[in-house]
Amino acid sequence: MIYGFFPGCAYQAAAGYKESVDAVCGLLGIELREIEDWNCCGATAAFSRSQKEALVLTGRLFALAARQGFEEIVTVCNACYSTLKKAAKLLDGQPALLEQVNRVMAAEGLLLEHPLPVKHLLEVMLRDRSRLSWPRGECRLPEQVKVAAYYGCQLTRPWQDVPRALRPDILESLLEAAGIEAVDHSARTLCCGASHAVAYSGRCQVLIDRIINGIRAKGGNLVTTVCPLCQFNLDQGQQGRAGDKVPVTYFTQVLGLAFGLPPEKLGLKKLLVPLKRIGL
Amino acid sequence: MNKEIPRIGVYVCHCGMNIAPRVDVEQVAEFASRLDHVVVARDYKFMCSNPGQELIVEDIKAHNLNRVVVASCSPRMHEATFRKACRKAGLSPYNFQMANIREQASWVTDDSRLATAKAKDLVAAAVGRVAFHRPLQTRRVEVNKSVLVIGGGIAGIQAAISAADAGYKVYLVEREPSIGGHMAKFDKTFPTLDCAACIMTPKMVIAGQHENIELLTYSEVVGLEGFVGNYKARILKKPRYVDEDKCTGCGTCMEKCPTRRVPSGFEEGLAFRPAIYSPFPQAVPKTPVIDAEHCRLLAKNKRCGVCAKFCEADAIDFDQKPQYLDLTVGAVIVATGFAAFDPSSMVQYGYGIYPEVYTSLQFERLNNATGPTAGQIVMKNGQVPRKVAIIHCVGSRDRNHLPYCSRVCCMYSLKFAHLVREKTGAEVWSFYIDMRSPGKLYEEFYNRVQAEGVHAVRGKVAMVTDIVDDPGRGSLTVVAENTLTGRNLRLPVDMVILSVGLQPAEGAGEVARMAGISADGDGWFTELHAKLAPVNTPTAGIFLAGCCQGPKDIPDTVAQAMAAAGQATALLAAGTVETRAEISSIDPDICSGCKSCLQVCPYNAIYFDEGRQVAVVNDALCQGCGSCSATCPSSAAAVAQFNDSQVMAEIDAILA
Amino acid sequence: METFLKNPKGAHEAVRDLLKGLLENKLADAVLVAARTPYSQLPMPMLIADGQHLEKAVPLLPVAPFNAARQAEALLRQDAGRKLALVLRPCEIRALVELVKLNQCSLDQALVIGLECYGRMENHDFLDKYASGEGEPAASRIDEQLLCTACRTCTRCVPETADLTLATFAGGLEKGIWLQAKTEAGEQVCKDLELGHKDMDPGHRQAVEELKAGRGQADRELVEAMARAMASMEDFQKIIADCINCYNCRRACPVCYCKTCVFVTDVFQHPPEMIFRRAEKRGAVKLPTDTTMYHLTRLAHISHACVGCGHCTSVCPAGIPVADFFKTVARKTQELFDYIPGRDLDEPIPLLVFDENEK
Amino acid sequence: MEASFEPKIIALVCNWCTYTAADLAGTSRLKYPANVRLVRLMCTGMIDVKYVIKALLDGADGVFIGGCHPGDCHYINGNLKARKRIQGVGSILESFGFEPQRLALRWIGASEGPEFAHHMTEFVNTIMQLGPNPSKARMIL
Repeated sequence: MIYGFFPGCAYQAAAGYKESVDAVCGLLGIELREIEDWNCCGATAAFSRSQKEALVLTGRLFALAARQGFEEIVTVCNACYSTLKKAAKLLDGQPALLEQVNRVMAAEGLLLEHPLPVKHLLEVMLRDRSRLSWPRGECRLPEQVKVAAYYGCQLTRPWQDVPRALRPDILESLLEAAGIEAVDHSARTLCCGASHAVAYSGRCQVLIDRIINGIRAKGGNLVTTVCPLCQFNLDQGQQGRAGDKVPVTYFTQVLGLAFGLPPEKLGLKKLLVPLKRIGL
Repeated sequence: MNKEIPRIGVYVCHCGMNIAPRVDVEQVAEFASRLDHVVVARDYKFMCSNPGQELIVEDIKAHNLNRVVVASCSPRMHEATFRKACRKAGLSPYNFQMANIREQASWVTDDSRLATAKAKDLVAAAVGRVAFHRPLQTRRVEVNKSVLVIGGGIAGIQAAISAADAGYKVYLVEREPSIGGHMAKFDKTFPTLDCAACIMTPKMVIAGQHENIELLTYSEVVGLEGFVGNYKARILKKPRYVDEDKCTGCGTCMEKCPTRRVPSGFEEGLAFRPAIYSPFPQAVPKTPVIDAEHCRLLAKNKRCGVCAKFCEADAIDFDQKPQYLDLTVGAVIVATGFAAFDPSSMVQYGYGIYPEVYTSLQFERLNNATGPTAGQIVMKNGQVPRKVAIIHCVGSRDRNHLPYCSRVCCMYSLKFAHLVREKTGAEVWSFYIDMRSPGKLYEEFYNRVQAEGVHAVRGKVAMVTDIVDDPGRGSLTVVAENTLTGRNLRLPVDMVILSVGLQPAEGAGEVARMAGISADGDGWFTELHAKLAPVNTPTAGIFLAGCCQGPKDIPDTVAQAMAAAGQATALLAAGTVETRAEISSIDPDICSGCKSCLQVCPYNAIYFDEGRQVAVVNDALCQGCGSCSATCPSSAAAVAQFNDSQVMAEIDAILA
Repeated sequence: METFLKNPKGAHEAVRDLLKGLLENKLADAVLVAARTPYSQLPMPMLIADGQHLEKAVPLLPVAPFNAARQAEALLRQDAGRKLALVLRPCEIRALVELVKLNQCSLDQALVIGLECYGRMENHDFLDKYASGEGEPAASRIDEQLLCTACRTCTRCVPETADLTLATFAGGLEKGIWLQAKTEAGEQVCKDLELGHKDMDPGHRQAVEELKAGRGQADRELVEAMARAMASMEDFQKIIADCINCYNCRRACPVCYCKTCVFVTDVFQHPPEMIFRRAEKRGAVKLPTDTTMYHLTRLAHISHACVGCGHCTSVCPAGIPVADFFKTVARKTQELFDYIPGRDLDEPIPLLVFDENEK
Repeated sequence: MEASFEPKIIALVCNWCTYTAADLAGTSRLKYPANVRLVRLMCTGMIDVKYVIKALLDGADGVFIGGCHPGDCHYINGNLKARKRIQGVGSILESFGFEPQRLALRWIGASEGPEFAHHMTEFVNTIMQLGPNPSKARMIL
């Protein structure tokens, strides 16, 4: 199946995200077709500068996607997801704003009638599972690997409609579909401080340790994330860590392993906390 | 056609400063004096006062008035008052009409010119209409000398006892196997800390043994119709599968029942019960019930019947069927109580996720000598908590859940705080939005609990999590902001108690529909008047007691229950009620016998006289809704006080 | 079943044979049919018990001073222990059905014989044209322009609920008339009278369609014109300007079933001061009052049940086209309530049924 | 002297819900246009079509009908009967040039004081825009 894909800026550089996404999507028969000529979504920064500018950045993405015949936009990054959702909500509710945005985009000959639905790849996989070529075989992930799903804060708050926002379980459901029984823990949506990682690394450390401890306390020995920022922050944030480190992966990497894809195709080498800690 | 020429007196009330400054009452009175048939028109400071009423009485005599109009407040306020005055002067109370120039003019209009103009119109309307009023005949009908009480909580029990003590037959209907309601689950009661069981159990026993009270437990009201003094109620008795007359309440069946692990509703899921059970030791009646859903024989129809084998009284009866009882009662007291808010929807507090997060009702059971821990405040692992957090207003004062204050959670939370301190010596942290302790000895209780070293933090808790920074110091962390210090707080605790809010009981809406009473936006039943008729409903003969009317603590509930019983018994004591005068009648000379009115009458209050081929109103059943009059093209059917001439005269006068 | 009732003298004779047959075979104790009195040019509803008198029966003449439903109702008000055969026009049958719904009478003792109706002329037109009875039209179709407006624009000219139908539109009227049995009762009668089956004239259906089509066109034009003519209260007042509150229209109306109209009860016998007040308010008031009120109220009361017979217009001494504005309004109300009067005894009267989910 | 148009509105309301709501609006001192004249009836189910017709013929600029929400009728279903009757008379008046907006039917429950004030304001505004009842100026026969 073909989806309108918005990679976002962090995607390319993210440790093995692209590789694993490509590998898994290839297997499942998902074609992520990049929205041509896409631009940065502006993330939270743009909105804190000027709402109008931020809405033009995002509005342009919607307009492009629509013109290229897509009915929804698929992302792989919480920040993009959150930003686009926020924009969509604002533009849907207020014709005046939409009007403003269109006036700017007119220069480019772009017109936005209404924002498109925004989905995370995770949601799409879950929703369209029956229509994908989902592998039949049993899970190849070794017994000893105890996966903990980590959502971060922006996938479920504040603009989103993921059920049980503070303790979601859609990622757990997806993992279950791949034969992985995720550990039940309470750190799922705790903020990892990514956006302040540079300015206040000290404060972030506390948050990161809290998340890792919370996961370890429930027997988790592998974190899986759905966002480049979360992954990077949790991964590198453990470098100074005294106690046991826990590898931090992308959900597509874990799915890949479960589906029995060759590890080298999943970019696992790029992880800072190496997987061999848990015998992988 | 008007034979007698109307002689109308008009009285415009200042209502102190409520009407007068905004509406130019002198001008209105002067205007009224020029209206057709108006003989005298005056304005006066307080028409409802004694001198005000005397004014009317004297004028009626002096000017031999045969119609009276008072322009003041809403007829829902003082119509009765002025009708009495008319009657006192020998004038039919129905030759009276009120113009509502306060609620509908002075209070809702800024511009006094417009307010005055409106007042004039409303007075003209009343004058125009009253000319067509006629003296009405009413009959007195017998009041059935029994009361139906719906709901067997403390409110229902108290109301039943009070009415029964007054010597009237009472039917007390409770849908659970035993009466007692929520209060039966409590341990101590604020602010006096006397034990709930000690004050509740005797009441239950009295209700159970009172010769005037017929207990109908495990039963529900499924139909209610009729009118004041004469209600017909249909009760569904659910099959107990145990013969109440034979059962001795020995309890052997419960010990022997092989099905043992059914979560106990009474214990709020903290304990299990057998399939045949009596919810709690002091249950009234003691007769257990078989829960057909979990009974091996009834549900899975396995070969079992152990209870029957061991029952010496031979009281088990698997063939019991639902029974319907039809009662006739003079009055109904609705006491359907409340339901505790279910906090599972507030994921951030982890109820149902973390074993050491309890609801207030669970904590009551934890405290209760007959509860799952025999009154020990211990965690699931049997250990005594060292640090306990109590979160107020869970679900309450929250736009996403219950917008209103539960009125009790501050006080019972303080009670919990005290009990924890007293029984365990544990550190107690109470998180509140505002501390509300309005009531006799409540503030004192608050001070006392503070003195006991309870930490009260002003701030709504953000979340409860099992992620702890120091595992040694408690299995849960409460994350909150202390809004007085502005500091964030990560408090490690062993146990969290959620002080949940109150909402209307399940099925309250159904009861409201059956009884023809209304509920407010939150589902609480609406009283006739917030201040002056707090236990009455718009439907005569139906009264409210307890939380069904709004969140209440026990003292208020009991007080209201007694008040409701008082109102009900007063009605019964009167022996008869005056029939409604404002009912429909059908002029046989005009009726064409088309039977349309029979089709639209919601009370089957119209029958067809085959001999004369005309429809006839049964004035005992007619409620005066006017479905028939509006349907009858020849206006053969007309509701007294609301017939075509009267209503159209009103419209005519407004537009004149 | 269908059959052709032959009689060399033509349709009317054939109908008389049928009715005679009903009486002789005790299938009916009496017949209600339009017939001439010894003195009248206009056929009056006549209750005929003795076959002898049937020679005066002329149900097919294009004139009718009454909507005979009211006379039928009078005879069927309660069980008189007699069986009655009625020869009625479609609009009369429709009215009768409405009256049954309103508990005014019952059809238990009735055999309804409907006739496919070419329409009627206004009484005076008929009398002017055929005063002498000379050249009186046979049962067959006459020039539409001679008909009253109601009939000229009537598309429900075929009986819908009759036991037997006299299929005038099938033609061959000079040699007799076609008869159709539409109900079990009707079939039974045909059996009892041993009328053999004969396949319906193939031209019949087309004749019906054509007639309806033409009338439909006229109907649409009338309603559109009328809607324009009464687009405002002022316009409407011009239309009813000459009304003298005689209430003939409601007396002639077959569905205005009230024993006493509310407009002649105390409700509208206003005390004088009230009338003075109105004069003082508007400067002047026409007497009797409430003329507009009367017409609007009547519309509100029974426009949903209007069967379009047009007798209200025919009896109006002021020549007000009552039927036309009734038709125009009824079009809307009947559509609103999705109600077709006189179509079906089991179709409930709109204002008496309601439920929570109605919009 | 064509002063600013002060419409006159007849409101036929039921005693149990809308009249009570009106009282509540009063006790809560909620302000709404003074153009409304309430006629208190026991139930909207007793509203005869004559009342509506008369009000409009006698020059009311609008007729507002207020009753209990469906299901809440004090007399079980009077409001449902009213709804149907009002639809009928509405469509008739419309054929004579009365704008349908001049006749409004709204459900306002006993506890809905603010809603009552809101509906009154809204209705009066609608009438303001429509202007005076066309029949008002003319002599009505």
